[in-house]
Amino acid sequence: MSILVKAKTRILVQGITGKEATFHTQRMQEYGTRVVAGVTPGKGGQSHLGLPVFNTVEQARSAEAPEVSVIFVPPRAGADAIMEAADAGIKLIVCITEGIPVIDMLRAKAFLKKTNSKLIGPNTPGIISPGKSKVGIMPGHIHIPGPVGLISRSGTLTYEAVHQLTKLGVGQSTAVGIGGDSICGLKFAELLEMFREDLQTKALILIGEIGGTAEEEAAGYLKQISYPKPILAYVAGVTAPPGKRLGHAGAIIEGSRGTAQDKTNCLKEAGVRIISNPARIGQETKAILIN
Amino acid sequence: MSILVKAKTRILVQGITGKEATFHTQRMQEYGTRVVAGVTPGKGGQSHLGLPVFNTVEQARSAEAPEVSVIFVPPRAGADAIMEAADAGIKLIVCITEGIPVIDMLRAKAFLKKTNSKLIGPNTPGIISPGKSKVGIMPGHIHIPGPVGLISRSGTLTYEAVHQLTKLGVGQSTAVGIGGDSICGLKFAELLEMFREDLQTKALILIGEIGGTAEEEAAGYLKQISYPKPILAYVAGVTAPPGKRLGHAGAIIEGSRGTAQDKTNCLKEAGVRIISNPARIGQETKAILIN
Amino acid sequence: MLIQEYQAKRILKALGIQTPEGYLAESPEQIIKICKALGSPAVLKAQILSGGRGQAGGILLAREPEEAESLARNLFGKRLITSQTGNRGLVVRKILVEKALNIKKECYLGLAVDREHETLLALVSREGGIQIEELSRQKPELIKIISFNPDEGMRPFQARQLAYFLELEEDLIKQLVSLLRNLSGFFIEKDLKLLEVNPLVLTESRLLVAADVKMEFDDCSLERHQDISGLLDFSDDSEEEMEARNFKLNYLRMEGNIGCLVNGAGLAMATMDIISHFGGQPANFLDIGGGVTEEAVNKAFEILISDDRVTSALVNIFGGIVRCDLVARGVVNCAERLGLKKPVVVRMEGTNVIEGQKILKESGLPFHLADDFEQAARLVVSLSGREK
Amino acid sequence: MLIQEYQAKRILKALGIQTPEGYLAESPEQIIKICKALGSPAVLKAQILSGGRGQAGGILLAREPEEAESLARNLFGKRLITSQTGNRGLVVRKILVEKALNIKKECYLGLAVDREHETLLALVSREGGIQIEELSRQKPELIKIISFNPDEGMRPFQARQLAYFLELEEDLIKQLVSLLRNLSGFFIEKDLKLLEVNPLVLTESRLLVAADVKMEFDDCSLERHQDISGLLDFSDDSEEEMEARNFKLNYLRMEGNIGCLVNGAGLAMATMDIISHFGGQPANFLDIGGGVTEEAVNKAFEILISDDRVTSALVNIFGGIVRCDLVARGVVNCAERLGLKKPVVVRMEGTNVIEGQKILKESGLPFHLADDFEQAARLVVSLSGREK
Repeated sequence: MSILVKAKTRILVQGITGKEATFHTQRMQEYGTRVVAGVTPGKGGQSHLGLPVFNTVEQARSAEAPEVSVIFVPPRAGADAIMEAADAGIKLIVCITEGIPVIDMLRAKAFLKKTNSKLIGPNTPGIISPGKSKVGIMPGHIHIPGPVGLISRSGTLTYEAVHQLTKLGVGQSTAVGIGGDSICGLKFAELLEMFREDLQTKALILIGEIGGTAEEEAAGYLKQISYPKPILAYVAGVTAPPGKRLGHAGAIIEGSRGTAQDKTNCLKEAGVRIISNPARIGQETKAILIN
Repeated sequence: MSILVKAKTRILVQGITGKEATFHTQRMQEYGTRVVAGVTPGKGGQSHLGLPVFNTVEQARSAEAPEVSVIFVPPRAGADAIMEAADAGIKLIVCITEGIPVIDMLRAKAFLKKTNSKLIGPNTPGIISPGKSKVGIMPGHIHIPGPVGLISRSGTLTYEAVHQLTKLGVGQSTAVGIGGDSICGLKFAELLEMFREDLQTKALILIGEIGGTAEEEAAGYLKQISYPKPILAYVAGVTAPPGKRLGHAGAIIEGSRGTAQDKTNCLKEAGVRIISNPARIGQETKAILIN
Repeated sequence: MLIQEYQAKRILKALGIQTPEGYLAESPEQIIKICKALGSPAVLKAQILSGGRGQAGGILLAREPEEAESLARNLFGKRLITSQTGNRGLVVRKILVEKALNIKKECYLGLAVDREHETLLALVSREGGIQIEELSRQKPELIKIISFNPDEGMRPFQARQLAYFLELEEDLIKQLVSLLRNLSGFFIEKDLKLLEVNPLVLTESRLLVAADVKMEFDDCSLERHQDISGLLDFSDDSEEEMEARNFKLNYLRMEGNIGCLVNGAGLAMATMDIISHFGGQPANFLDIGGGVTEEAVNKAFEILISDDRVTSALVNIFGGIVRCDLVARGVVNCAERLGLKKPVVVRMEGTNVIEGQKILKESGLPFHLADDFEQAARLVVSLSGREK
Repeated sequence: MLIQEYQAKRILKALGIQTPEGYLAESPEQIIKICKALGSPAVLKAQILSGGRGQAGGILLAREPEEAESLARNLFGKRLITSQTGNRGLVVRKILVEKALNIKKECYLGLAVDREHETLLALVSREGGIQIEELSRQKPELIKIISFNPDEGMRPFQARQLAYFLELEEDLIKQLVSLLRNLSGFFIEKDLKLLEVNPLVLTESRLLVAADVKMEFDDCSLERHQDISGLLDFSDDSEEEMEARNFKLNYLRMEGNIGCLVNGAGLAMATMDIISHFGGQPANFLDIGGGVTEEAVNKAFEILISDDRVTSALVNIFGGIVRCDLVARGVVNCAERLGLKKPVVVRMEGTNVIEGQKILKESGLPFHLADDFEQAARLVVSLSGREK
């Protein structure tokens, strides 16, 4: 099993002919991801990386029936690309694009509410179900299949966590980046719900960071239910100064809410095991799995 | 019983201090309708017709807990008044105002979809449950309580039908004007669904007119279910020339769709008894009730 | 409210959308000048508020300025009868003269209010210059429709969906996308009910040109668009229609001989229907509306009884907002002023009916008072002298 | 991106919203001239990009032009340390001089992005000139919040709800309603993240005046608002911060002594956290980002090792989009250029790690190569010489 993407999941790439998209589509293909088509307005009818290119997602959808779309368009076209995918009936949209204006994202999210589509990102490294499918820009080779599910707001920090796990021989079921922006799609709670049902997943790692309330919401969710699997969490930004932005638009501390301290307290109360040393994510997870 | 409004239903009047609103609020009060408050921006704190006036529906709602709001504001403020009522949690909104721009109504309807509020109108005479409550501008004295439910797109034509019934001693459970505009709230099908459950109602009269597809939709609804009560219908506009507007914005014939002929055919197929002489609405209904 | 083609084209031009080079003429003399300036061949387009002008001879091609002039001489003042005008047709008072286009391809582009889905829709077709209803029945595969709402407007991806559907060359797509978003923004901002570009022409020189345009605005919103309400053109209306409009009466001329004066559109239609039901023919639709004044009733009644075609008339009032006594006074005053030379049936019910009937009776005028709707209808038909 | 108060007030003025009469001064000489023109008393407001200026002595009342001048002499060039600036404070380079208002009542008005509900919100308070977070805890009954979305904008009824909540006299309501709709329209059109009018003052002469304004724009959308991006003011930034910005590096000065160079904001924060965890103190946050060039790495490394406070540095790279060899080349080039006088720990993983480590080793420079994250952190802390 695994969540969101499986070996056979059919993937569309929006903005496929761009430089970054080309590079990462090749990496996805090498990994074995089943990429079936691409979209670039104006390049419809061409072939790129052995894949058919379409002018619109709608056309790509009727020709190749992709289930998931991964978006690599420029920031100003990001929200429109998300809406286009949702409008065409793509059920899962993974938006890699970084720097989409906030108000554009508010519009896109309001649009998504009227559809059945789910969004991951934007500003996410994507999703990987190791050994099956990689839909995003993470380095595939550091992953191995196994029992740990990861949900993270950060890119490279997730790679670090996965790397620690893999070095200790602990594999991953699915690793999901929810993205570093202040307005994003699926968050911890929704994904925890999916991992809950996943037979392969035996333990979960949440990687949070300062700013926003995603971790607090996750804690709220966990307090309501009795979650059947152990959860560990690391929240980055204990040392961050208040009121300053640290790269992610989401990483702004708003008053006392949104601090790393607040987040770890909430999660701890909800029964989550807090990891304070980010170099021990792998070890602590392995210890939990053995017990 | 009856539908939508009962004797105890608490009524709010939006735009209460206007000339027409004042006149009709008095008539409603004389009829025994339980009007509890009014709204006119800028007149908050005043008293009008013995009723407290508020600046916003929200304020009126928290002070007087009205369940239904009847709107008498100028056309350009109509859509905003509907949205204000829905936003304040008013469950049933009856919009008497005529001449609201179509695009305003599209906005209001999209807004309503996000709430639990129902709309009757605009450009409707309103709703009356004879002997209990009159929420609108129809002449109350022509109505008597009884077993017939009416749903109509037309004002004076409904009065004519009610008058015929009353003269024959046949009373009405509830008479609802759905309004003559091209974009309106509840239509035949939703109201038929409500009348279906109403114990007082033994037979129904639908009064349609040319233009739009409300009658065709009603026929579609009736074909799907087995409606437990007899339904009669009269559709006005057999003699209307195509492509011309006859007063109601809704009364424009669009190609072959929307003609009186098309509507009566659809209704007939759905088991509705068609009345071709509008002076015989009362007699034909009485005959059905006796059988 | 419809506006004339030349007015709609001026609007498009102001929006930065290409229209054919052309000028408006109100006389044959202007035509020849314009044609010489434009160069030949030229197209003469009768400016009437109706579709189907082509089949009715309202759109003509002229190879030479002289030919244009002689064609125009015939066209000016002519009553064009199209599939939409009714038997009386519409008089041609203005002609739009345009340089003929070198057409490579024709498409259709329409924006409208979608009553059924309560949203706006945009429709494009790969064939243009056609009846779109016809095409949608016969070749639906040539048509693409998308929905958008007035708060959100047309999204860029929706404009792309439409643009790519038309299968034009890639270099025209951006132009088409911006044309679509431009028009949809205008549609919402100015409260249109219908906007059609038909055909949208791709010329041999690879330009996208709006060769014909139809724009209908929402009458209810004209008050907030002074620029649009200034375009109102009533020159096609009959004298009675103009008089009625001045008094805010909703009047429409029909082909029969029985005059009708009713309050409420539904009851007015039912009144026409029942007249037909008993073998009569209504001469008009006339809804005096809810906020009517005595003076307006007076004028409404004048329009009825001054109509030479009318052989009998029916006043049918169900008082609600409208009070019967007010209507009675208006009718009586008019009858006293003009005399009552035709049989008039009056039927009244509802608000202040007793006062109304009293006024009628006390006037001493020979009104035929009817007790109910059916009796009134039967009576006016029998009095019309043309019962089937 | 925040803009200065005087810039925000110019924008409000252009939107037709009343602001106090005032002028910007960049020298004490200008101050006296302005005060004479305005009349006394006047308010001097230090233009720095931070709240809490009042408590920090950045807002001063001057009864006479001469008093204003002497106050201004002290204020110009001063480092104001507010609750939001950190220890270094911000230098006052510009002073806004305004005519003092006759305040009858103060309110608060704010528009913001509501991350939690993924919509926009408008907030008004019956008290103004206050910390709104504080007030919302202590007297929530004085505050009203409504939500609106960018497609729909603020509805008239919502503006009325807010306006009536403030309990101002009826003649001010319309003004307030149009102010609210005006500001919310501007907020959406120009992609703001925050707009506060605090206080919104009702003067004795019954005018509504925006006495102080804060505007924050969305950095991600500046590209489409040339008028706004032209207002960028970097004069408060340190030299390193400016250099970093030029190379699109995300750099932030901290108080410690261990330099950090990391890719990715999350990993960079985790790197600071782990340094603290082992008793060290980070001198900075530095995320080189995903699209970094060799030249930018070179500059980033220069900023680190040129910082006099830095006693040891850590380069922590997890190659994904960023390739380890590119980072290694940037670091080596810089070290060769400037010399390596401080201990530098390098830890690399991920894309092209082998090539990267080879470059570091073959450079012959005395980098401390670490095998993993924890070892790297421990090492750089112990080398920093200030281990707890």
